Amino acid sequence: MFKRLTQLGLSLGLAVAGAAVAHAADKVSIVYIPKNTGNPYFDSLEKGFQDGCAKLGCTFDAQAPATADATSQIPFITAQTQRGVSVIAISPNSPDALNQVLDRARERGILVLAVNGDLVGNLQHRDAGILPVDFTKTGPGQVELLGSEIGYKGDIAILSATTDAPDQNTWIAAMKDVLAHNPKYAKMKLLTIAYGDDDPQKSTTEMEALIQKYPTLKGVISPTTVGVAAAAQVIETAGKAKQITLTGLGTPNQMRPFIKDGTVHAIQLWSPYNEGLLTAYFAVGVKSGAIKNSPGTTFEVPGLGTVTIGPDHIINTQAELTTFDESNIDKYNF
Amino acid sequence: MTTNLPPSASSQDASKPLWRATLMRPETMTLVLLVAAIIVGSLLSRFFDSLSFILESATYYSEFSIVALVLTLVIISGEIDLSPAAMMALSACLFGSAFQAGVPIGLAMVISIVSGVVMGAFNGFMVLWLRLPSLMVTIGTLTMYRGLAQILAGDRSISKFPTWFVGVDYRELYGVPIPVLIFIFASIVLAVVLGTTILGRQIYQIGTSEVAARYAGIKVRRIKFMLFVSMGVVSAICGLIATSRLASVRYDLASGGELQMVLIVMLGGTYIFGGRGTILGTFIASWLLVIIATGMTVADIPVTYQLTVMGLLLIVSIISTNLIYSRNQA
Amino acid sequence: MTIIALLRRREAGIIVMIVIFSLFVGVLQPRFLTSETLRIVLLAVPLVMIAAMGEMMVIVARHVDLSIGSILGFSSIVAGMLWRDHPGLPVLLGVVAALATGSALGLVNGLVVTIFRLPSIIVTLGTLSLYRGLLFFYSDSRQVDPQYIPRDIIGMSQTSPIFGIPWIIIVACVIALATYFFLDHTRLGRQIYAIGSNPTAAPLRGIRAAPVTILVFVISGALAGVAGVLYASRFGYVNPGITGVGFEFTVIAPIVIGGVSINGGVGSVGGTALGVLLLGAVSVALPVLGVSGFWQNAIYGAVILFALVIDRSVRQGGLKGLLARDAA
Amino acid sequence: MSASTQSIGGQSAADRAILLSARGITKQFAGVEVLRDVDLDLYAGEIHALLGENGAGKSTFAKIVAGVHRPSRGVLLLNNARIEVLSPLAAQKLGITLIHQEPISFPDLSISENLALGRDDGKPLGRVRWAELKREANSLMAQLGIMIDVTRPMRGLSIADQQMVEIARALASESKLIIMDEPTAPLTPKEVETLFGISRQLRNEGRSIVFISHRLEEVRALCDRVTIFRDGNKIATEETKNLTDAEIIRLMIGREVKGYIPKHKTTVGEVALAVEGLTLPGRFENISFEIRKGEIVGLGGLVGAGRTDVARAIFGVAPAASGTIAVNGQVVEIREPADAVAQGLAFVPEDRAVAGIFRTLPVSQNITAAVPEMIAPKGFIRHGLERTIALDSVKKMMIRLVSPRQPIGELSGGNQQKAILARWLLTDPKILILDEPTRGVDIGVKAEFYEMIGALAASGRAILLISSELPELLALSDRVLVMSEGQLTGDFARGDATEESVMHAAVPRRKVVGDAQAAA
Repeated sequence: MFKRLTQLGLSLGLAVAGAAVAHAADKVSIVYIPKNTGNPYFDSLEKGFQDGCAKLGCTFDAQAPATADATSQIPFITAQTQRGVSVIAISPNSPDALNQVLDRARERGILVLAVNGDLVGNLQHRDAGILPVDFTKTGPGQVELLGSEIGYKGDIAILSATTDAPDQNTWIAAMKDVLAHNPKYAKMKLLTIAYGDDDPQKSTTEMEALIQKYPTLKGVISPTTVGVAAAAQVIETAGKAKQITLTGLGTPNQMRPFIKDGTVHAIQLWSPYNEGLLTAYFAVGVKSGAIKNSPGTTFEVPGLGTVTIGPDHIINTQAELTTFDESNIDKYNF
Repeated sequence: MTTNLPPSASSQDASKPLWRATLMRPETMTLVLLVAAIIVGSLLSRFFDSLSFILESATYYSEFSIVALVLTLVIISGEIDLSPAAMMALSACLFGSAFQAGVPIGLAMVISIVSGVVMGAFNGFMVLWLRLPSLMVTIGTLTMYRGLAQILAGDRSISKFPTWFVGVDYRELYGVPIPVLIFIFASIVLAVVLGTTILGRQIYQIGTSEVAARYAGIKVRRIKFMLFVSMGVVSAICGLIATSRLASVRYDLASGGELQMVLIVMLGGTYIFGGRGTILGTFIASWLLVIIATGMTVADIPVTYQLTVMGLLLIVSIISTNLIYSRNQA
Repeated sequence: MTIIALLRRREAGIIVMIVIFSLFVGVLQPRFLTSETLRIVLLAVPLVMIAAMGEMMVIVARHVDLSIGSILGFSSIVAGMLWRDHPGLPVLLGVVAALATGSALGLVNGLVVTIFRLPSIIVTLGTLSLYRGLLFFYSDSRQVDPQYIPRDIIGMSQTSPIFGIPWIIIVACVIALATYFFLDHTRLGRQIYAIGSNPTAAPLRGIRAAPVTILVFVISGALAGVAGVLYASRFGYVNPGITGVGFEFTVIAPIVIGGVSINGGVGSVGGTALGVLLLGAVSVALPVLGVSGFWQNAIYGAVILFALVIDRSVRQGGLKGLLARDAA
Repeated sequence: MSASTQSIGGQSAADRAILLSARGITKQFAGVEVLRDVDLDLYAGEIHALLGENGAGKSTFAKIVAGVHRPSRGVLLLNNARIEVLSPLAAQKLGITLIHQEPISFPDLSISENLALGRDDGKPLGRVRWAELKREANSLMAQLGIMIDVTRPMRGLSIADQQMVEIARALASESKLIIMDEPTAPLTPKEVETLFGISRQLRNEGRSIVFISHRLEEVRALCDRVTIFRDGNKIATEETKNLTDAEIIRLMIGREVKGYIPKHKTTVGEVALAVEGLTLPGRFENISFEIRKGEIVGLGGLVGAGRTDVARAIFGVAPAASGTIAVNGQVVEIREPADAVAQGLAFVPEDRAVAGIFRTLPVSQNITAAVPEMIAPKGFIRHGLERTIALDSVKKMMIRLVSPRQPIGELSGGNQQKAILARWLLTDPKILILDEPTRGVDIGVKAEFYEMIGALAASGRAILLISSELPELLALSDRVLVMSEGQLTGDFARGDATEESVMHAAVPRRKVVGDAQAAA
């Protein structure tokens, strides 16, 4: 009895999904699920999606959970699967917890894309990963920026997000590597890595502790938007801008006051807007059959030029990090 | 001054027609809400009317719903336990860490359930032997258990469990996912316990007047202790279900779940001051929550509305339950 | 039982604990015992201190307000959005708006609790979620970026009117002193204690419990609103999903350790303030010691439980009485 | 009787200024009239006793005057001006103070603050002047002859001390009318004498005192006039000296006393319950006694003497720290009531509303609460069986109700008490402890209880009867034990127990008994 009802429901759901797919030729529907709501970074990313879809004629919607815990995205994926959208783009909160629910979406013919962060260790559960830059270059890029500001000499520390964040760990590993092996950075000494959990309060106390514990501290890299903002605030409050140089990954809007008042000289990031834009182009292309989702394929995105699908279906929006300083920061609004 | 009514004054009350007595029950209100939610849900989104979808969505809430069933008994007995979500996290993290450390998975499961017993017993000890209010105790232990899970597992997520363990929510029997089946089964068992056994009867009596229950020779402390331990065990089991469903575990498992569990119980018409409430109410309320949450999600209603609706529902349900019961008592 | 006698004077006990703890940390990490640490601790506590003053009144009146984290978030967003969307208006208007928002939300708590005679812990658990939801709704889930927070507000954490003490510390001290005066030296303040000590008898002494209880919730909300402004000052931006989340435990833990009884009627401003300082020192010391921040939650939980047990044993006349059989 | 009493009491009614008049005061609770058309005049400068049985309406009347309750009908006149007493605070402002039967205390606040609370009508943000409070409190306590640190919290004070604080509060209030609802119950004779002295002094200052008490000798010693209530009606107001005790009692209960308690025949068997050296520090010390099968042992004493504590210790509610309890010659360990029930004990508690009934649950559940195995032979409750058992008890005990499904809270006190007794009879107890079994029970039903208690003893059960009503205690008991300040101070055989001998044993020994007699 139940089974028959279930089948009935299933066929109904499929019929609806089928209808949606049938329309896909002229109207692809994309839904984006960011880590959590209220995060300005993702607001900017969504903007890229919207503009892309405006040009391409796809429909776009973003659905964010309230909190960034591991399970909070699951009901959203299921619901969108049920709605029969054609593309689910997601910035995963957990690299492990989503496998099954994403597989189920893919079984229904939905294109699943990891955006901004990948399902590290579970790459087979998504169709492609759209990452802003080549993450192997992020770490060295940050070290170079800080080095150039402190004359490649002095004690430095890293203020990261969580110990378990895969991207952070990739970057930090690359930083350690380049600090150890590149003679250019031989006089820069990494003292410690602190974790602020992407929580303003905790990042603040961790940063204060760094300053206090290491009087010789000359530079701090904080490759996380929450961390770098908190660290800048601490430096400003403590009046230590002359002694300690801060850099990291931060959004222009978040960092603008600090860069303008000289607390921070430069930060880096990529364009989240471009991530959204690229994902929209890629998704519509794959759905319409114009782009073959296999490594080595190239395609054009207006404004971004030619993009190549890399190994493991990873696509980068840009080659290098963008550096924001006093000269250019007012050109960006995200 | 005592305000006892002579028998004659209350005769209308006792002879109130059955339909009115039934209508005035909080559970009826919950059922009406459920029907309304289904109708509204269907109107809001054409994607809503699929049973398999609803059942699949129900698995996401089944762990909280199962715990809410036991929590119903705890609240009827006049206590409360706000720590089950944290107990789920700590026991699941223990399970994950043990498994990762090479402990056979069966033994790891036993460890997690034993940890549930220990945590529940600790709550019970603090409340029953040290005579501290359960609300404050479990607010303390909810923070502490969650913190211990964090210390134990850090912020990494533990995964790579064997395939047979993973994905309990995708195993079905008669088209119904296993966690939902467990929930239905647990509802029936607990409804029988609460409604037809002496234990159930005594839980109501304790909740109505703990002192009178003790004077009547009911082993109040033993029953309450058992309830607290059951909370621990059931939380541990639900922690395992969640781990299986997510194929991984992290310290933030089920975070904020205490609010949802209390919400389910309150929504089901259980009286916050104890002595009244039914498993049926909690059962209906569980489905109501599933329908509301999935209905809103599938209709693309932003999460901000969902938080608002949940909070509002909690407050409205305690107010109305309270009004219904205080009117009946007048 | 000299220990018990000492603990009776909870303030003395906490001072001893602060000294012992500081010395302990100082031995492990000599750099901890500097004026710089003092500055960091003092900068870290005003937020908690101010909210704790309101929450303490609520607890003295035998209630609890779990929604202050959401109220703090809401107030700071309201202020932040005012600053962002109407840059021409005076900065002070944002502060007033935060106060008004906090008071209004506190008023709702108070009204629901008193009119329907419901346990405040459940009601505020509901409004904790409700207010957070409304806050997302009101802010359109957008954070207020640092560039929109007025410099005067940011400056409160940095500039000082006197002796190099930053404004936020002065604000916290003034509020603590005002609370002390209010609770200990006005009739209304004493009525709060009376209500918490014996709620049923209060009306027989002509104390109108309902309005006083509502007032207490309003004060708690208003102070959470002030804390919201200080949040913007200290962290430089406000985010609907982050600001104030989990703040209730950060506030309740030092209150209970400060000797405020959750059974109502007992508690002092001094004890609460010292409790805030102690836990503030702990939270600053953990990263200095290199202890993972993961310990913080467990420590807070243990502190709440420990304070409950101490409170009970003091009432029972020593630890011996603690396990004595129920005489109910 | 002192001279001053006579001189003031001796004036004729016409000369006296009337302080307060009640006209047609009626009060209903949930549709039941508990006070009916009461007219009463209080003179300025008199001490006026209100007498009546429990539930006669005297406390309700007092509470209406003091603004705790509002009358359903009727008016109050103060100095011939109509007043509306809307709240206790309003009463205070009109100069009316009520000292409650159970002292009101804010345990966490200091004595001085308890004295001050509610007496000021200043602004809410007005300052509390601590030094002034302390000075005032010290002088008040000195007036009452009590040496105590007024800055200590109320928590931990004895009931008597709390009562004295209440009295001090009334003194300080400058009230024209002070109503004392059974103020002497917890007090020692010496404290009673202090209170009386102060009361007379207040009267001489022209203030009025309403004195509610059950103790006729106190009324006689102190009061100028008495008003007697019965069943919510005012029966009579008379000068005290014009009434004999017998007349007062007749007016209170509406018929002659003699013969209303049935004679009880005793056939005493073996020892059923033996208590040896039972001690709970601070409550009672070294209590030893035994009860035989078929015997009713009465336990008398003043309120707070430790009688209930002993009963609760025997039943395991709050077990004793040391000493033994033997049932049928076997020493047993009773750690909680469940153990006591297993040993064949039963306990009808004094505080029925809290410790007896499950107010919102059906009568049937209340009756079967102690016998789960009887209604659920295989673990599952058989509702038919439960109903049969409950109805059987209802019939046997003549419990008046509409349906066994009715919540027990809807029954009258007497019927509730019958249901509690029925609950225990289902367990077939060998030993029954009855703590004030007839409190709050109508006179007519009381007689039924007396018969039942007699019958229970006759069927070979051992009964420990705690009662504050001396006639009841004396008439029912085969033996009367008396407690005072936690000690057993008297053990009288049926013939030797008289009101005088029992009261003599009940009055604390350390105090000079002569004081109390001299006062009377």
